[in-house]
Amino acid sequence: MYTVKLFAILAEQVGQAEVQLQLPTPITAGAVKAAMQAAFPQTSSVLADCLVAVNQTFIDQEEFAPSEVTELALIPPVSGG
Amino acid sequence: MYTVKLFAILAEQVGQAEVQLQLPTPITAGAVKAAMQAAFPQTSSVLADCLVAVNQTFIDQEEFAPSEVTELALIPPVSGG
Amino acid sequence: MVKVRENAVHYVAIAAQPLDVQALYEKLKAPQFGGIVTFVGTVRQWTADVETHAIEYTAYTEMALKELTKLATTIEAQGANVVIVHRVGHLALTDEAVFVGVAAAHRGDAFKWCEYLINAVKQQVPIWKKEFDTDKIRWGGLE
Amino acid sequence: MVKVRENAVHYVAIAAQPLDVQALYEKLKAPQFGGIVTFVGTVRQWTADVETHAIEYTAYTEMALKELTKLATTIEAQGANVVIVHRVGHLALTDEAVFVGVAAAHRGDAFKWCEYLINAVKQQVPIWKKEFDTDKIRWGGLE
Repeated sequence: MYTVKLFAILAEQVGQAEVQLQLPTPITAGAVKAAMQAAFPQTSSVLADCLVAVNQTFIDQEEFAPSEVTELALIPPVSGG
Repeated sequence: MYTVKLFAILAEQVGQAEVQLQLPTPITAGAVKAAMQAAFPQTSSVLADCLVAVNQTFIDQEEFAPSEVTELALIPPVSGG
Repeated sequence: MVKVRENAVHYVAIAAQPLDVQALYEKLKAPQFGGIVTFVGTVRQWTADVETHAIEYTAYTEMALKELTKLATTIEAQGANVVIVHRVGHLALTDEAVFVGVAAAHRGDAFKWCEYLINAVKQQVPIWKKEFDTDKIRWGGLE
Repeated sequence: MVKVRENAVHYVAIAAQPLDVQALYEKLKAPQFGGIVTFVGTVRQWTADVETHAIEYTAYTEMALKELTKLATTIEAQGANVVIVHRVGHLALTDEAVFVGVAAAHRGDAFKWCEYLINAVKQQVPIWKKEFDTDKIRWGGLE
Protein backbone atom coordinates (compact mmCIF):
# COMPACT_ATOMS: atom_id res chain seq x y z
CA MET A 1 0.00 0.00 0.00
CA TYR A 2 1.20 3.47 -0.88
CA THR A 3 0.22 6.73 0.77
CA VAL A 4 -1.00 9.27 -1.80
CA LYS A 5 -1.42 12.91 -0.76
CA LEU A 6 -4.58 14.72 -1.86
CA PHE A 7 -5.20 18.45 -2.12
CA ALA A 8 -7.93 21.00 -2.66
CA ILE A 9 -11.13 19.70 -4.23
CA LEU A 10 -9.77 16.16 -4.35
CA ALA A 11 -9.17 16.14 -0.60
CA GLU A 12 -12.67 17.53 -0.03
CA GLN A 13 -14.32 14.93 -2.26
CA VAL A 14 -12.69 12.14 -0.28
CA GLY A 15 -12.80 13.87 3.10
CA GLN A 16 -9.14 13.05 3.74
CA ALA A 17 -5.76 14.70 3.05
CA GLU A 18 -4.25 11.36 2.02
CA VAL A 19 -5.35 7.86 1.03
CA GLN A 20 -3.78 4.40 0.95
CA LEU A 21 -3.76 2.79 -2.50
CA GLN A 22 -2.60 -0.57 -3.85
CA LEU A 23 -0.38 0.08 -6.89
CA PRO A 24 1.21 -2.19 -9.48
CA THR A 25 4.93 -2.14 -10.29
CA PRO A 26 6.31 -0.08 -11.98
CA ILE A 27 4.50 2.94 -10.60
CA THR A 28 3.19 5.33 -13.23
CA ALA A 29 0.89 8.36 -13.30
CA GLY A 30 -1.73 6.28 -15.06
CA ALA A 31 -1.55 3.56 -12.41
CA VAL A 32 -2.01 6.04 -9.56
CA LYS A 33 -5.02 7.66 -11.21
CA ALA A 34 -6.57 4.29 -12.08
CA ALA A 35 -6.20 3.04 -8.50
CA MET A 36 -7.68 6.28 -7.15
CA GLN A 37 -10.61 6.08 -9.49
CA ALA A 38 -11.34 2.47 -8.50
CA ALA A 39 -11.17 3.24 -4.79
CA PHE A 40 -12.95 6.63 -4.87
CA PRO A 41 -15.18 6.81 -7.94
CA GLN A 42 -16.59 10.16 -6.77
CA THR A 43 -13.27 11.78 -7.80
CA SER A 44 -13.54 10.59 -11.38
CA SER A 45 -14.23 13.87 -13.17
CA VAL A 46 -11.54 15.79 -11.26
CA LEU A 47 -9.03 12.96 -11.66
CA ALA A 48 -9.19 13.35 -15.42
CA ASP A 49 -7.51 16.74 -15.02
CA CYS A 50 -5.07 15.79 -12.26
CA LEU A 51 -1.33 15.42 -12.55
CA VAL A 52 0.75 13.05 -10.46
CA ALA A 53 3.82 14.07 -8.49
CA VAL A 54 6.49 11.63 -7.38
CA ASN A 55 8.89 12.95 -4.74
CA GLN A 56 7.46 16.45 -5.24
CA THR A 57 8.08 16.53 -8.98
CA PHE A 58 5.43 16.31 -11.70
CA ILE A 59 5.68 13.11 -13.73
CA ASP A 60 4.36 12.38 -17.17
CA GLN A 61 5.15 9.01 -18.79
CA GLU A 62 7.99 8.00 -16.47
CA GLU A 63 8.03 4.65 -14.64
CA PHE A 64 9.28 4.25 -11.07
CA ALA A 65 10.43 1.26 -9.08
CA PRO A 66 8.92 1.11 -5.56
CA SER A 67 12.31 1.90 -4.03
CA GLU A 68 12.43 5.19 -5.94
CA VAL A 69 9.16 6.48 -4.56
CA THR A 70 9.16 8.25 -1.22
CA GLU A 71 6.22 10.59 -1.74
CA LEU A 72 3.20 10.37 -4.03
CA ALA A 73 0.62 13.08 -4.66
CA LEU A 74 -2.36 13.76 -6.88
CA ILE A 75 -2.36 17.37 -8.08
CA PRO A 76 -5.67 18.93 -9.17
CA PRO A 77 -5.46 21.81 -11.68
CA VAL A 78 -3.46 24.51 -9.92
CA SER A 79 -4.94 27.97 -9.43
CA GLY A 80 -2.55 30.09 -7.42
CA GLY A 81 -1.87 33.74 -8.11
CA MET B 1 11.47 91.32 -23.67
CA TYR B 2 10.30 87.85 -22.72
CA THR B 3 11.35 85.77 -19.74
CA VAL B 4 12.51 82.30 -20.80
CA LYS B 5 13.00 79.59 -18.16
CA LEU B 6 16.13 77.46 -18.37
CA PHE B 7 16.80 74.06 -16.82
CA ALA B 8 19.54 71.54 -16.15
CA ILE B 9 22.66 71.90 -18.28
CA LEU B 10 21.27 74.96 -20.03
CA ALA B 11 20.81 76.81 -16.75
CA GLU B 12 24.33 75.81 -15.70
CA GLN B 13 25.87 77.03 -18.95
CA VAL B 14 24.28 80.43 -18.51
CA GLY B 15 24.52 80.52 -14.73
CA GLN B 16 20.87 81.58 -14.43
CA ALA B 17 17.50 79.85 -14.11
CA GLU B 18 15.92 82.30 -16.57
CA VAL B 19 16.95 84.86 -19.17
CA GLN B 20 15.34 87.87 -20.85
CA LEU B 21 15.17 87.62 -24.63
CA GLN B 22 13.93 89.93 -27.38
CA LEU B 23 11.61 87.90 -29.65
CA PRO B 24 9.93 88.65 -32.98
CA THR B 25 6.19 88.26 -33.51
CA PRO B 26 4.76 85.66 -33.97
CA ILE B 27 6.62 83.66 -31.36
CA THR B 28 7.87 80.28 -32.57
CA ALA B 29 10.20 77.57 -31.27
CA GLY B 30 12.74 78.54 -33.90
CA ALA B 31 12.63 82.20 -32.88
CA VAL B 32 13.21 81.38 -29.20
CA LYS B 33 16.16 79.16 -30.00
CA ALA B 34 17.66 81.67 -32.42
CA ALA B 35 17.41 84.49 -29.89
CA MET B 36 18.97 82.31 -27.19
CA GLN B 37 21.82 81.32 -29.44
CA ALA B 38 22.52 84.95 -30.34
CA ALA B 39 22.50 86.07 -26.70
CA PHE B 40 24.30 83.05 -25.22
CA PRO B 41 26.43 81.39 -27.88
CA GLN B 42 27.93 79.00 -25.32
CA THR B 43 24.58 77.13 -25.30
CA SER B 44 24.72 76.43 -29.02
CA SER B 45 25.38 72.68 -29.03
CA VAL B 46 22.79 71.94 -26.34
CA LEU B 47 20.23 74.24 -27.95
CA ALA B 48 20.25 72.11 -31.08
CA ASP B 49 18.62 69.31 -29.02
CA CYS B 50 16.28 71.52 -26.98
CA LEU B 51 12.52 71.72 -27.26
CA VAL B 52 10.48 74.83 -26.52
CA ALA B 53 7.50 74.91 -24.19
CA VAL B 54 4.83 77.61 -24.29
CA ASN B 55 2.58 77.76 -21.26
CA GLN B 56 4.03 74.44 -20.03
CA THR B 57 3.26 72.57 -23.27
CA PHE B 58 5.79 71.42 -25.85
CA ILE B 59 5.43 73.24 -29.16
CA ASP B 60 6.62 72.22 -32.59
CA GLN B 61 5.74 74.40 -35.60
CA GLU B 62 2.97 76.43 -33.95
CA GLU B 63 2.98 80.24 -33.96
CA PHE B 64 1.85 82.33 -30.99
CA ALA B 65 0.75 85.94 -30.64
CA PRO B 66 2.38 87.73 -27.68
CA SER B 67 -0.94 87.79 -25.83
CA GLU B 68 -1.12 84.00 -25.92
CA VAL B 69 2.24 83.52 -24.22
CA THR B 70 2.36 83.58 -20.44
CA GLU B 71 5.32 81.24 -19.87
CA LEU B 72 8.24 80.30 -22.09
CA ALA B 73 10.83 77.61 -21.43
CA LEU B 74 13.73 75.91 -23.17
CA ILE B 75 13.73 72.16 -22.46
CA PRO B 76 17.00 70.24 -22.79
CA PRO B 77 16.77 66.51 -23.56
CA VAL B 78 14.85 65.00 -20.66
CA SER B 79 16.38 62.20 -18.61
CA GLY B 80 14.07 61.35 -15.75
CA GLY B 81 13.37 57.85 -14.57
CA MET C 1 3.91 29.53 9.86
CA VAL C 2 6.05 30.78 7.04
CA LYS C 3 7.89 28.21 4.98
CA VAL C 4 10.91 29.71 3.31
CA ARG C 5 13.71 28.61 1.03
CA GLU C 6 16.51 31.13 0.84
CA ASN C 7 19.71 29.33 -0.18
CA ALA C 8 20.33 29.37 -3.90
CA VAL C 9 17.72 31.98 -4.74
CA HIS C 10 17.01 35.30 -3.23
CA TYR C 11 13.76 34.61 -1.41
CA VAL C 12 10.76 32.38 -2.03
CA ALA C 13 8.11 31.51 0.52
CA ILE C 14 4.65 30.17 1.22
CA ALA C 15 3.21 32.43 3.90
CA ALA C 16 0.32 31.92 6.28
CA GLN C 17 0.45 35.56 7.40
CA PRO C 18 -0.35 38.74 5.41
CA LEU C 19 2.35 39.74 2.95
CA ASP C 20 4.54 42.66 4.01
CA VAL C 21 4.92 44.29 0.61
CA GLN C 22 7.45 46.85 1.84
CA ALA C 23 9.72 44.22 3.39
CA LEU C 24 9.57 42.04 0.27
CA TYR C 25 10.34 45.03 -1.94
CA GLU C 26 13.35 45.91 0.21
CA LYS C 27 14.81 42.42 -0.35
CA LEU C 28 15.04 43.18 -4.08
CA LYS C 29 17.09 46.37 -3.88
CA ALA C 30 20.79 46.24 -4.76
CA PRO C 31 23.31 48.74 -6.17
CA GLN C 32 23.78 46.74 -9.38
CA PHE C 33 20.06 46.75 -10.23
CA GLY C 34 18.36 49.93 -11.44
CA GLY C 35 14.91 48.57 -12.27
CA ILE C 36 12.56 46.82 -9.88
CA VAL C 37 9.25 45.45 -11.15
CA THR C 38 6.78 43.89 -8.77
CA PHE C 39 3.47 42.18 -9.36
CA VAL C 40 0.96 41.84 -6.56
CA GLY C 41 -2.18 39.80 -7.03
CA THR C 42 -5.03 40.82 -4.75
CA VAL C 43 -8.46 39.36 -4.12
CA ARG C 44 -10.76 40.98 -6.67
CA GLN C 45 -14.44 41.57 -6.04
CA TRP C 46 -15.91 41.06 -9.50
CA THR C 47 -15.18 38.55 -12.28
CA ALA C 48 -17.72 39.36 -14.98
CA ASP C 49 -21.00 39.11 -13.00
CA VAL C 50 -19.65 36.85 -10.26
CA GLU C 51 -19.03 38.57 -6.93
CA THR C 52 -16.29 37.19 -4.71
CA HIS C 53 -16.11 37.96 -1.01
CA ALA C 54 -13.23 35.75 0.09
CA ILE C 55 -10.68 33.22 -1.18
CA GLU C 56 -9.03 30.37 0.66
CA TYR C 57 -5.65 29.32 -0.69
CA THR C 58 -4.05 25.97 0.07
CA ALA C 59 -0.73 24.59 -1.10
CA TYR C 60 1.32 21.45 -1.34
CA THR C 61 3.86 23.48 0.53
CA GLU C 62 7.09 21.54 0.12
CA MET C 63 6.53 20.94 -3.57
CA ALA C 64 5.40 24.52 -4.13
CA LEU C 65 8.67 25.75 -2.61
CA LYS C 66 10.61 23.46 -4.92
CA GLU C 67 8.74 24.80 -7.95
CA LEU C 68 9.15 28.42 -6.85
CA THR C 69 12.86 27.82 -6.28
CA LYS C 70 13.25 26.35 -9.79
CA LEU C 71 11.51 29.35 -11.31
CA ALA C 72 13.49 31.90 -9.31
CA THR C 73 16.81 30.15 -9.99
CA THR C 74 16.22 30.22 -13.74
CA ILE C 75 15.70 33.99 -13.71
CA GLU C 76 18.41 34.80 -11.17
CA ALA C 77 20.90 32.94 -13.36
CA GLN C 78 20.24 35.55 -16.04
CA GLY C 79 21.25 38.35 -13.65
CA ALA C 80 18.47 39.44 -11.30
CA ASN C 81 17.16 39.30 -7.77
CA VAL C 82 13.88 37.43 -7.48
CA VAL C 83 11.36 37.36 -4.63
CA ILE C 84 8.21 35.24 -4.82
CA VAL C 85 5.83 34.77 -1.92
CA HIS C 86 2.38 33.19 -2.05
CA ARG C 87 -0.18 33.40 0.73
CA VAL C 88 -2.17 30.48 2.04
CA GLY C 89 -5.19 30.70 4.29
CA HIS C 90 -8.33 32.78 4.28
CA LEU C 91 -8.10 36.08 2.37
CA ALA C 92 -10.59 38.96 2.24
CA LEU C 93 -11.13 41.46 -0.59
CA THR C 94 -7.95 43.36 -1.57
CA ASP C 95 -5.74 41.06 0.53
CA GLU C 96 -2.47 40.19 -1.19
CA ALA C 97 -2.41 36.63 -2.54
CA VAL C 98 0.93 36.70 -4.28
CA PHE C 99 4.00 38.93 -4.59
CA VAL C 100 6.45 38.48 -7.47
CA GLY C 101 9.38 40.90 -7.65
CA VAL C 102 12.33 41.12 -10.01
CA ALA C 103 15.25 43.53 -9.76
CA ALA C 104 17.45 43.76 -12.85
CA ALA C 105 20.00 46.10 -14.32
CA HIS C 106 17.55 47.30 -16.97
CA ARG C 107 13.81 47.75 -16.81
CA GLY C 108 12.91 45.82 -19.96
CA ASP C 109 14.31 42.63 -18.46
CA ALA C 110 12.65 43.30 -15.12
CA PHE C 111 9.21 43.65 -16.75
CA LYS C 112 9.68 40.60 -18.96
CA TRP C 113 10.93 38.35 -16.16
CA CYS C 114 8.32 39.46 -13.64
CA GLU C 115 5.48 38.74 -16.07
CA TYR C 116 7.04 35.40 -17.01
CA LEU C 117 7.27 34.42 -13.34
CA ILE C 118 3.69 35.24 -12.36
CA ASN C 119 2.41 33.36 -15.41
CA ALA C 120 4.58 30.37 -14.49
CA VAL C 121 3.44 30.49 -10.85
CA LYS C 122 -0.15 30.30 -12.00
CA GLN C 123 0.55 27.42 -14.36
CA GLN C 124 2.84 25.08 -12.48
CA VAL C 125 3.01 25.71 -8.75
CA PRO C 126 0.75 23.45 -6.64
CA ILE C 127 -1.40 26.09 -4.98
CA TRP C 128 -5.18 26.15 -5.12
CA LYS C 129 -7.88 28.69 -4.56
CA LYS C 130 -11.34 28.08 -3.22
CA GLU C 131 -13.42 31.09 -4.10
CA PHE C 132 -16.33 32.10 -1.89
CA ASP C 133 -18.66 33.84 -4.31
CA THR C 134 -22.06 35.29 -3.60
CA ASP C 135 -23.84 32.59 -5.59
CA LYS C 136 -21.68 29.57 -4.65
CA ILE C 137 -18.22 28.20 -3.89
CA ARG C 138 -15.89 27.78 -6.86
CA TRP C 139 -12.59 25.93 -7.06
CA GLY C 140 -10.08 27.75 -9.23
CA GLY C 141 -8.84 25.97 -12.33
CA LEU C 142 -11.94 23.82 -12.72
CA GLU C 143 -14.44 26.05 -14.51
CA MET D 1 8.21 70.21 -0.70
CA VAL D 2 5.94 67.77 -2.46
CA LYS D 3 4.00 69.06 -5.43
CA VAL D 4 0.94 66.98 -6.07
CA ARG D 5 -1.92 66.83 -8.50
CA GLU D 6 -4.71 64.54 -7.34
CA ASN D 7 -7.96 65.66 -8.94
CA ALA D 8 -8.69 63.87 -12.21
CA VAL D 9 -6.08 61.17 -11.77
CA HIS D 10 -5.30 58.99 -8.85
CA TYR D 11 -1.98 60.42 -7.73
CA VAL D 12 0.97 62.05 -9.45
CA ALA D 13 3.70 64.03 -7.73
CA ILE D 14 7.18 65.49 -7.88
CA ALA D 15 8.72 64.78 -4.50
CA ALA D 16 11.70 66.34 -2.76
CA GLN D 17 11.64 63.69 -0.03
CA PRO D 18 12.41 59.95 -0.26
CA LEU D 19 9.63 57.90 -1.85
CA ASP D 20 7.48 55.88 0.54
CA VAL D 21 7.00 52.82 -1.62
CA GLN D 22 4.55 51.19 0.78
CA ALA D 23 2.31 54.25 0.95
CA LEU D 24 2.34 54.67 -2.83
CA TYR D 25 1.51 50.99 -3.31
CA GLU D 26 -1.41 51.29 -0.89
CA LYS D 27 -2.93 54.08 -3.00
CA LEU D 28 -3.28 51.63 -5.90
CA LYS D 29 -5.30 48.96 -4.12
CA ALA D 30 -9.03 48.67 -4.81
CA PRO D 31 -11.58 45.83 -4.76
CA GLN D 32 -12.16 46.05 -8.51
CA PHE D 33 -8.48 45.60 -9.39
CA GLY D 34 -6.81 42.21 -8.97
CA GLY D 35 -3.40 42.97 -10.47
CA ILE D 36 -0.98 45.64 -9.31
CA VAL D 37 2.27 46.18 -11.20
CA THR D 38 4.82 48.67 -9.96
CA PHE D 39 8.08 49.86 -11.42
CA VAL D 40 10.70 51.49 -9.21
CA GLY D 41 13.80 53.01 -10.73
CA THR D 42 16.72 53.19 -8.33
CA VAL D 43 20.17 54.76 -8.61
CA ARG D 44 22.40 52.07 -10.15
CA GLN D 45 26.10 51.81 -9.43
CA TRP D 46 27.45 50.59 -12.76
CA THR D 47 26.58 51.45 -16.37
CA ALA D 48 29.04 49.44 -18.43
CA ASP D 49 32.37 50.58 -16.94
CA VAL D 50 31.11 53.90 -15.59
CA GLU D 51 30.61 53.98 -11.82
CA THR D 52 27.93 56.30 -10.44
CA HIS D 53 27.90 57.39 -6.83
CA ALA D 54 25.05 59.90 -6.83
CA ILE D 55 22.43 61.52 -9.06
CA GLU D 56 20.84 64.91 -8.76
CA TYR D 57 17.39 65.22 -10.33
CA THR D 58 15.79 68.52 -11.21
CA ALA D 59 12.41 69.19 -12.79
CA TYR D 60 10.33 71.85 -14.46
CA THR D 61 7.89 71.00 -11.75
CA GLU D 62 4.63 72.56 -12.92
CA MET D 63 5.04 71.29 -16.47
CA ALA D 64 6.21 67.87 -15.27
CA LEU D 65 3.01 67.57 -13.22
CA LYS D 66 0.95 68.47 -16.29
CA GLU D 67 2.71 65.81 -18.37
CA LEU D 68 2.38 63.18 -15.64
CA THR D 69 -1.31 64.02 -15.31
CA LYS D 70 -1.84 63.62 -19.06
CA LEU D 71 -0.13 60.23 -19.02
CA ALA D 72 -2.02 59.00 -15.98
CA THR D 73 -5.36 60.22 -17.29
CA THR D 74 -4.92 58.34 -20.56
CA ILE D 75 -4.35 55.05 -18.74
CA GLU D 76 -6.96 55.59 -16.02
CA ALA D 77 -9.54 56.19 -18.76
CA GLN D 78 -8.97 52.60 -19.87
CA GLY D 79 -9.87 51.31 -16.38
CA ALA D 80 -7.00 51.47 -13.90
CA ASN D 81 -5.56 53.27 -10.91
CA VAL D 82 -2.29 55.04 -11.68
CA VAL D 83 0.32 56.45 -9.31
CA ILE D 84 3.45 58.18 -10.61
CA VAL D 85 5.92 59.97 -8.38
CA HIS D 86 9.35 61.25 -9.38
CA ARG D 87 12.01 62.36 -6.94
CA VAL D 88 14.02 65.54 -7.27
CA GLY D 89 17.14 66.42 -5.30
CA HIS D 90 20.29 64.55 -4.41
CA LEU D 91 20.02 60.74 -4.50
CA ALA D 92 22.53 58.13 -3.30
CA LEU D 93 22.98 54.57 -4.60
CA THR D 94 19.79 52.46 -4.42
CA ASP D 95 17.64 55.51 -3.60
CA GLU D 96 14.30 55.48 -5.42
CA ALA D 97 14.16 57.95 -8.32
CA VAL D 98 10.75 57.08 -9.69
CA PHE D 99 7.70 55.01 -8.78
CA VAL D 100 5.14 54.04 -11.43
CA GLY D 101 2.23 51.87 -10.32
CA VAL D 102 -0.80 50.56 -12.17
CA ALA D 103 -3.69 48.59 -10.70
CA ALA D 104 -5.99 46.93 -13.22
CA ALA D 105 -8.58 44.18 -13.27
CA HIS D 106 -6.20 41.84 -15.11
CA ARG D 107 -2.45 41.49 -14.88
CA GLY D 108 -1.68 41.64 -18.60
CA ASP D 109 -3.06 45.19 -18.77
CA ALA D 110 -1.27 46.20 -15.59
CA PHE D 111 2.11 45.07 -16.97
CA LYS D 112 1.53 46.68 -20.35
CA TRP D 113 0.36 50.01 -18.94
CA CYS D 114 3.07 50.24 -16.30
CA GLU D 115 5.82 49.67 -18.87
CA TYR D 116 4.20 52.15 -21.24
CA LEU D 117 4.08 54.78 -18.49
CA ILE D 118 7.70 54.51 -17.37
CA ASN D 119 8.84 54.67 -21.00
CA ALA D 120 6.70 57.76 -21.55
CA VAL D 121 7.96 59.40 -18.35
CA LYS D 122 11.52 58.98 -19.57
CA GLN D 123 10.70 60.38 -23.00
CA GLN D 124 8.46 63.34 -22.40
CA VAL D 125 8.42 64.58 -18.82
CA PRO D 126 10.72 67.56 -18.14
CA ILE D 127 12.96 66.03 -15.49
CA TRP D 128 16.75 65.87 -15.73
CA LYS D 129 19.48 63.88 -14.10
CA LYS D 130 22.99 65.04 -13.36
CA GLU D 131 25.06 61.96 -12.75
CA PHE D 132 28.06 62.11 -10.43
CA ASP D 133 30.30 59.40 -11.80
CA THR D 134 33.73 58.43 -10.59
CA ASP D 135 35.42 59.83 -13.69
CA LYS D 136 33.29 62.94 -14.26
CA ILE D 137 29.85 64.54 -14.13
CA ARG D 138 27.39 63.51 -16.84
CA TRP D 139 24.08 65.07 -17.79
CA GLY D 140 21.49 62.44 -18.74
CA GLY D 141 20.12 62.55 -22.26
CA LEU D 142 23.18 64.20 -23.76
CA GLU D 143 25.58 61.29 -24.37
